[in-house]
Amino acid sequence: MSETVTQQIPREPEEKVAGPWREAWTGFRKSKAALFGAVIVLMFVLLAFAGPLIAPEGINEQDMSKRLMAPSAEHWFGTDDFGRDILSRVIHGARISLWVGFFSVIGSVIVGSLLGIIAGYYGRWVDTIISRLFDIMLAFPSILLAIAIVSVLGPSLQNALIAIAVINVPNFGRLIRSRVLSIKQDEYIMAAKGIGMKDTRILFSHILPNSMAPVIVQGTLAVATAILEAAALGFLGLGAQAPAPEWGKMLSDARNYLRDAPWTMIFPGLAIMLTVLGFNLMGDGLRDALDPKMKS
Amino acid sequence: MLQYIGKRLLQLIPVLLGMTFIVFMIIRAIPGNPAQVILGQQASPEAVASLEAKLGLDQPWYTQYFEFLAGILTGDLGESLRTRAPVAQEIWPYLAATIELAVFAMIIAIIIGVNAGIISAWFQNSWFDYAAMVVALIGVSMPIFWLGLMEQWIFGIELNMLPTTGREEVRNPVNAITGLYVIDTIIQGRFDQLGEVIRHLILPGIALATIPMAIIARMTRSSMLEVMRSDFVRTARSKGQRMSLVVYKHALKNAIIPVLTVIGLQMGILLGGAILTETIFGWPGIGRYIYDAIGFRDYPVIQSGILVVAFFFVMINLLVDILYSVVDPRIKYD
Amino acid sequence: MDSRQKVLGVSGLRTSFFTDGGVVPAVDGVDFDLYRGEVLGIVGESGCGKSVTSLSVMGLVPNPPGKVTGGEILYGGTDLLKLNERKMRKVRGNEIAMIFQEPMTSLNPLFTIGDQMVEPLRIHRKISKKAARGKAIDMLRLVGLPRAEEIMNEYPHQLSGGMRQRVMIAMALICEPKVLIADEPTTALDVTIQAQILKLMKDLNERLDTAVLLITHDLGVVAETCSRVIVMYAGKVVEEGPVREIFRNPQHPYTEGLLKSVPDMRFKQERLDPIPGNVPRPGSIKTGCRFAARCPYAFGRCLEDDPDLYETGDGHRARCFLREGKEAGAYEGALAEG
Amino acid sequence: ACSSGNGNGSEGETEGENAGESSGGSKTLVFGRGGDSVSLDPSRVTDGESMKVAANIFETLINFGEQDTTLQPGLAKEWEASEDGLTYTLQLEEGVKFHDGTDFNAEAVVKNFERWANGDADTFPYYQSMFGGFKGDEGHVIESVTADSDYTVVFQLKRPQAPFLKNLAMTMFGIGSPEAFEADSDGFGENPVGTGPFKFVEWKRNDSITIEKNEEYWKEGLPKLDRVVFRSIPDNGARLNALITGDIDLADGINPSDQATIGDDENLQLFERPSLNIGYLGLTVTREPFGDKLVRQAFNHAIDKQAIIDAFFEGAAEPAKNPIPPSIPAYNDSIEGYEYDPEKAKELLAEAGYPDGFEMELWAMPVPRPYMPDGAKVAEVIQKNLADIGVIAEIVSYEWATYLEKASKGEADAFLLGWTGDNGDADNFIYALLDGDNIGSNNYTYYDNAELHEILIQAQTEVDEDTRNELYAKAQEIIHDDAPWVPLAHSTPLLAGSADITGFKAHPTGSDILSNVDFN
Amino acid sequence: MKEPLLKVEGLKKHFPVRKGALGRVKGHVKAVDGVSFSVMPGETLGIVGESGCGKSTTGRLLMRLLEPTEGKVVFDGKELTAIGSEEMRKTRRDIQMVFQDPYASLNPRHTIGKILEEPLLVHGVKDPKERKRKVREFLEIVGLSGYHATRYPHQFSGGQRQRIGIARALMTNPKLIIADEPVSALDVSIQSQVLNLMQDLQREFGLTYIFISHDLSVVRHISDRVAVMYLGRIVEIAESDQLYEKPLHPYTQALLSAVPVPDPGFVREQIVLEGDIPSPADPPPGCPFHSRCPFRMEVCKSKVPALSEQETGHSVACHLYPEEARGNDNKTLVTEGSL
Ligand SMILES: Nc1ncnc2c1ncn2[C@@H]1O[C@H](COP(=O)(O)OP(=O)(O)OP(=O)(O)O)[C@@H](O)[C@H]1O
Ligand SMILES: Nc1ncnc2c1ncn2[C@@H]1O[C@H](COP(=O)(O)OP(=O)(O)OP(=O)(O)O)[C@@H](O)[C@H]1O
Ligand SMILES: [Mg+2]
Ligand SMILES: [Mg+2]
Ligand code: NI
Repeated sequence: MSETVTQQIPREPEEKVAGPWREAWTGFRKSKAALFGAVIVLMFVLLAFAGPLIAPEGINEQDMSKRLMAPSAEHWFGTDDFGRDILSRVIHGARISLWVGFFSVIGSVIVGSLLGIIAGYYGRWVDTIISRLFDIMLAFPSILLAIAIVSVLGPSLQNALIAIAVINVPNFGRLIRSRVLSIKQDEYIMAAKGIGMKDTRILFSHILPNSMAPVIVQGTLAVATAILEAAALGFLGLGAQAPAPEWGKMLSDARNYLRDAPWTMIFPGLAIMLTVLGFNLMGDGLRDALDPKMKS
Repeated sequence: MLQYIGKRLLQLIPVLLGMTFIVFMIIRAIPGNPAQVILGQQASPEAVASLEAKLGLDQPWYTQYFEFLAGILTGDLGESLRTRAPVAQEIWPYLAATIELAVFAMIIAIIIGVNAGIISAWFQNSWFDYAAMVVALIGVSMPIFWLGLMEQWIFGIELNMLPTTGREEVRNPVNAITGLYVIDTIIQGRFDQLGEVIRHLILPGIALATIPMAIIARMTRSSMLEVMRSDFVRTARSKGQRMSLVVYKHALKNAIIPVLTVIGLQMGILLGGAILTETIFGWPGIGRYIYDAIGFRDYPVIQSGILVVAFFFVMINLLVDILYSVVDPRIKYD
Repeated sequence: MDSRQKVLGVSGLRTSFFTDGGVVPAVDGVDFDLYRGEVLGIVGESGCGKSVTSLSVMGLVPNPPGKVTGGEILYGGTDLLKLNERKMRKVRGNEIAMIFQEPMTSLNPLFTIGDQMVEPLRIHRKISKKAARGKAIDMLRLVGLPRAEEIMNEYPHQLSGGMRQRVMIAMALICEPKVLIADEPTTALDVTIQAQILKLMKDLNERLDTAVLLITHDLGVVAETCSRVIVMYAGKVVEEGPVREIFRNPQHPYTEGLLKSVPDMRFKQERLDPIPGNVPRPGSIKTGCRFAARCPYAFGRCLEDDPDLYETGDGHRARCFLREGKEAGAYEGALAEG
Repeated sequence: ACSSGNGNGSEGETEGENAGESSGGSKTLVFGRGGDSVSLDPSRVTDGESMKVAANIFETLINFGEQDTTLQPGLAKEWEASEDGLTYTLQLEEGVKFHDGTDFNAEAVVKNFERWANGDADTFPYYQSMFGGFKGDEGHVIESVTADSDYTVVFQLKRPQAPFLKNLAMTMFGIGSPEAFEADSDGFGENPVGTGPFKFVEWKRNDSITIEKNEEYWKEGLPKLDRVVFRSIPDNGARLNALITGDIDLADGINPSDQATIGDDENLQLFERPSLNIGYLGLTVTREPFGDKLVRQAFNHAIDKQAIIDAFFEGAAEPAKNPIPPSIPAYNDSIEGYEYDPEKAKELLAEAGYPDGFEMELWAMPVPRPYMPDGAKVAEVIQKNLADIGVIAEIVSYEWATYLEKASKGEADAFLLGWTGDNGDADNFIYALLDGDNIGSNNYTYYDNAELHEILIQAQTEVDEDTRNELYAKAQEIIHDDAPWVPLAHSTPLLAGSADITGFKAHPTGSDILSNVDFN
Repeated sequence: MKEPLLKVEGLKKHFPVRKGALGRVKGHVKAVDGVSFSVMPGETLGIVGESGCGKSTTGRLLMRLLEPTEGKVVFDGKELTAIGSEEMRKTRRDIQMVFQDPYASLNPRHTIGKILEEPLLVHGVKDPKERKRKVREFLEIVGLSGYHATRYPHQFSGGQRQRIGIARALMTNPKLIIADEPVSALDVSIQSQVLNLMQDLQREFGLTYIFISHDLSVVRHISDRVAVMYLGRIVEIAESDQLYEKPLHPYTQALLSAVPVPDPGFVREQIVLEGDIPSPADPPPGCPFHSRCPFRMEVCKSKVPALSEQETGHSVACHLYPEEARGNDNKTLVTEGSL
């Protein structure tokens, strides 16, 4: 047999290098639901940025002659009790909700990760103290805690954001802590120690990057929750203040007109739901793409 | 087991202590003088000062804190600054109202959520699965106060089918014994009233049930999917067991464990987090009670209220842990 | 050879997984017969389709994403693939029973051993609970478990791996099935425990006259336990024959390579003789012989055509063009040439 | 339901009817309101919701008129004041019994006043503010209360107090059974015993309070109802809804915007509560630039009161020009209110040195109050008005308790607030809200005018009605000119009830006595 | 005589078992319970034993990835158990480890290049070009190509990953490689490739191996000397030919007889042990093997046999064999409860 094929290692065609992130993106792209979520989120982000350009009318143009008009060709979503165009306000509201959502989560992630890393990495009494603190915070009914915090700081959007960030800290802290604890056991950490790597370096080059996936997933889902919480605080009058077109506040204003002008309630509510849905879909998709093990 | 429970209860102490401390500090940081609030907008400064002294609010904070702690140890939650009634006595009806609502909501959530999750997992990728999961996703994305308003609008106003406020038909009031009206009416054989009580529970119950239901359904589904892939399910099937039995006997028992955790957590959240629902549906519950107390700076009520809610929260989680060991023989507590 | 009674006849079995990444033909035309009372081994490396073959026989291929797409599985004259779920249930556990690789996870952790033991009886036999329990206890004794009665009330986590695997075997045999499929029953166990279990299986096979389909990747296990062997590679049977034949006189280059690459404990080799390259993912090779890329004897045709299973001796067949129309003797010639 | 006997109503009504019948066809009125009572011992609390219930359990020595604050006989048939205004002699009704069966007499009245006079500021806060203090205090007005005979009570004052009789008419000074409060003074608020038309039955906290007919009531044929249930439904929308669905029969706190809905519904009727309040925008004179009268006047010109009333009181209010409502006799109607005139306002601002306006905080109440149904909305309109004259206002809100505390410390630039009169006396408005004595208390603007102070003090002891009115007319002029407030509106709080309610009269003080109410 | 490269004396690792709320220690898992051996430069010491007997723990103790409870490890004249952690870290360049699970031991988020560069970076190779060059070189040495450096671990098969793991161990030019079941997770046909590679590298770089495995065939193939562990102790240690041909310890005998041989004609006396391996948290007193031993004697139940040299280089810990320290004890076999 002269045409014998001998190969040491089969030469594979030089394929495109797909890193884990790229891989995740491919996985993400495959999920229709996740893409749909991303489209919704993107749409609201666009609305938030382009709001002033596309919103048919100014958000604070009071026109008492046009109060509580039903949806019509001129005012697609109708008008509110100041005669303001609800569509415009809903569009502008996107900015507020996304702002609160993003920044409160970023705040919780930063503080939570820091505490979580310290607890998970150093262990012992530091861990005990931090973990207890998390337990304590989690045992609070979170909305009550948020209300109390806003009461201390005074009701405003910014303070609502802080309150929401605070109540979500233990969630991230715990997540990171458990990730750190579990990654610490992974063999590649052993391997890194085995080659003589320093602890801090292991922390930053191995443990942290590998904890990021669940944090991103959790973070996306937390944006959804944060938007809901901000709306709830707004609804209770503890969030954004008039005349800001915050969706929760718009809903609380609409309560008085439930009977005569239900549109004042329907559209802001739908906006909240859609945004939150978008983030949830996206988070689910990210979870499946980044971290299929994390299902809870 | 008893020892384990005892130990868990001991562990609770630092958590609850930490909570009391945090609550104590936070509410005292809230600007606004309770004495002023109690006496109202039109009260004189002397009256305010005298009330402050009487309530001990002029004492340093640590004295107040330790008095509060000492009170708790003797089962004394203090007196409401506003109503002057002992909190321990005042709090129960509120708590009962919330418990009744939360339990009702949780029952709805569990029945629908668990079954939807099971069927979705069983017939993965079927239309039912898709539909159920879309509904569940919308469920977790729904602002419940909006849902509550929509319910009121549709069922209360447009269809006028169900009562939108309160717990009972006030013209035919329930004679409260336990404070849980469903039980009270049954004990007293007042089934006409029971019907009314349940009618009142429906709308707020649904509003409150939505999120846990959705979460439970999603959790059950993913947990079931995982279990269905497990070896022992394959073993059960290889014995020739019927699929329905495999699902409801072998798989469910295993899949339910993480769901229990979620149920416990959600139950805790319902107990403390029902403020919005309670506000919208005029439900005289504990969330509203504490929220109002924050408005009135009614320190003892806020402190004790949150403490009680947290206590329930932790107890429910303890109960869940105990349930684990009932379900799962591998878990031994010693 | 047909004088022996055939209990299971598999021919042209194809099972594929329809995944996001495309269709994976995990089992791609598998044929074999299982005769009464014999122990037939299936060997092959990880991912070659051994488990999927056995699951296909049981009708337990996870669906979605898996699906049996062709072939037939004859059991007592009926094609199992054509049975509906209800009828198939009557076969499972009753006529054909199965034990799995992982004794740790194959038992339901939340039910007692007793509950799980009596289940097949309660499903397939009209028998009282008490009688079923009695039978289960007998069965546990048969597989050599001490304290059978106590074990009935214990939970799986209270038993060691070896004991659990014994329970699995007892459970599989409780309805006296004609066929027992054992999918790597000892892989997860330590050698000393493996020896116990293999001995038990051999004993039972002789005593109960159950045909056993033993799946393993360990050639040693095959050599010690089976009477006939099937060698699988990338979803296909590449060689089939009596144990001695296959070990002494392998007809397929893969079998040959496999035998050469395993170290033998009895003596020290200077160097092993590995098969180069990697085990292909199923479906990754579309044309030609699946083994061609790693085969030292491969020639042009191997890369284009798919060889059949060629008879090379009494009950010995190999899927290699070198065996096409030739008797065993030709092989030596090829070797010499290569 | 319990309401009517005219059976075959619509589906929705049948519900209520069944419920009503099962409790024996008695006439139950369900009164929906925004909050729960704090205590049913009216002398101990200050909130309107407590008074609302207490007014039906307790009676006062002197009553207000049905819908005004004129003085009418109550438990006292007649009264007489001495020339010097220091002695009041009251003749009591005879044969009146408390709900616990004990007799009402002069002795009981004395015991009630002794209980209060021996209290302290936090147990009986109103006693202190109405009668100047407690026994032994320098400011205490009452020298003694004595029983001259079984049914004659004599009040001896230390100095004349013009609104003394009006004070006696306040619900807070309803006479309770001495037997009951002597037995358990603290528990009295949970188990009130009075002489009123209704007896206390049950209190489900934050939910409902039930009172039932006092069969022994001394006024013949009253009350007409068998039972009244006060239900708290915090949300205005939900309350209206409950009214429409028949869950409740009477609701207060009706949003002005729902007037039309109620008007259109033939099953409902609307009630107006005569106004005894003022809603205003306070300008803290200690904070720049509000120290400048011109700026304050500019604000008065800048704000479009009528638009606010049209939009957020739905017309159920009248624009205010004085700090007291017109129903008070001392009201000075000759004052010209500031016109809505942004141009004029701008001129004044320019004159004050702010041609380009300035930036400020505008505080809005977080909660609806009777004098202003929706502070935040009103603030939004004002914000817009101010923007028109170049003033950039940021709306700020705090939680109610914080709001009051911060405002009373003078931390607000401009703040929305209001006042509901307790006894219908001008003093209860002008002195309480705008006198320098009350800075740090209810004078949130820190406005202090010596001349005004003189006048107000003089009016407090002046017994002659006309002289007093003149003094207050002058006071209103001074206030008008100094403009520490932008008086916005005297609102007419709205109530609604089912159409078959008769005999309901909403009282300006908010304490509605339900003895005449009936269903037809 | 040559000095041993590694000398281990009385090494112990007891993991505390914590229970309850306060984490009180309720006992110890005696994972490694007094292990002594030495390794000569250039040789391969195989460690075999069943699951849970403490093989991996021993491996980790040697590198001080775990702190030993007791005992001494002397490497190249340096007492590792006595030096500070910073010095230990530096010493690690001389001792490297190859892990069992080729999937878990590579950080999934790093490219192969990065994974291989890391040891260089840690041990002070500052020049990136130099590092890249070395990575390429070692990739080729282990039979991969330079272009693989830009890929991620999940894009490789198990065998390839194990090659990467080996390359990583080689990067720092170590003297000793501890290989913890390096081929157990691999397919048979791949396993032989890796074994060959390891042998080639040993020759090329003059490496010393400690090769941990539960597969007796593999150990025999690659080792010069073999230690058999049971429940945290070494029960027998000898030259590999000696051990396989003439095992002394009853456990070794049973173990060897239990290994299936891929030769259908091969017949031998099988010793099938009864019962299961006891838990290291609750080991039997005396000789750890006595509960399953077909030859157990009274003394086995109470006295732990010490490892004693029977022939040159062949030591065994069993009361069946004379021990220098042992006096004139009764030597009769008690066959109570044999098979
Ligand atoms: N659920 C599944 N989804 C997708 N592919 C699957 C699934 N199960 C098996 N496969 C594929 O089928 C092929 C054959 O798998 P199978 O389990 O039969 O291998 P095996 O021979 O039993 O290997 P092992 O020795 O590892 O058990 C594998 O390559 C795998 O990729
Ligand atoms: N970190 C730890 N904490 C507690 N016990 C441990 C720990 N690591 C190992 N053990 C225990 O020590 C014993 C020995 O473990 P080790 O991993 O060394 O065994 P091994 O011989 O490598 O087994 P395998 O063949 O399964 O890898 C086991 O019983 C194990 O449960
Ligand atoms: Mg398999
Ligand atoms: Mg190991
Ligand atoms: Ni003065």
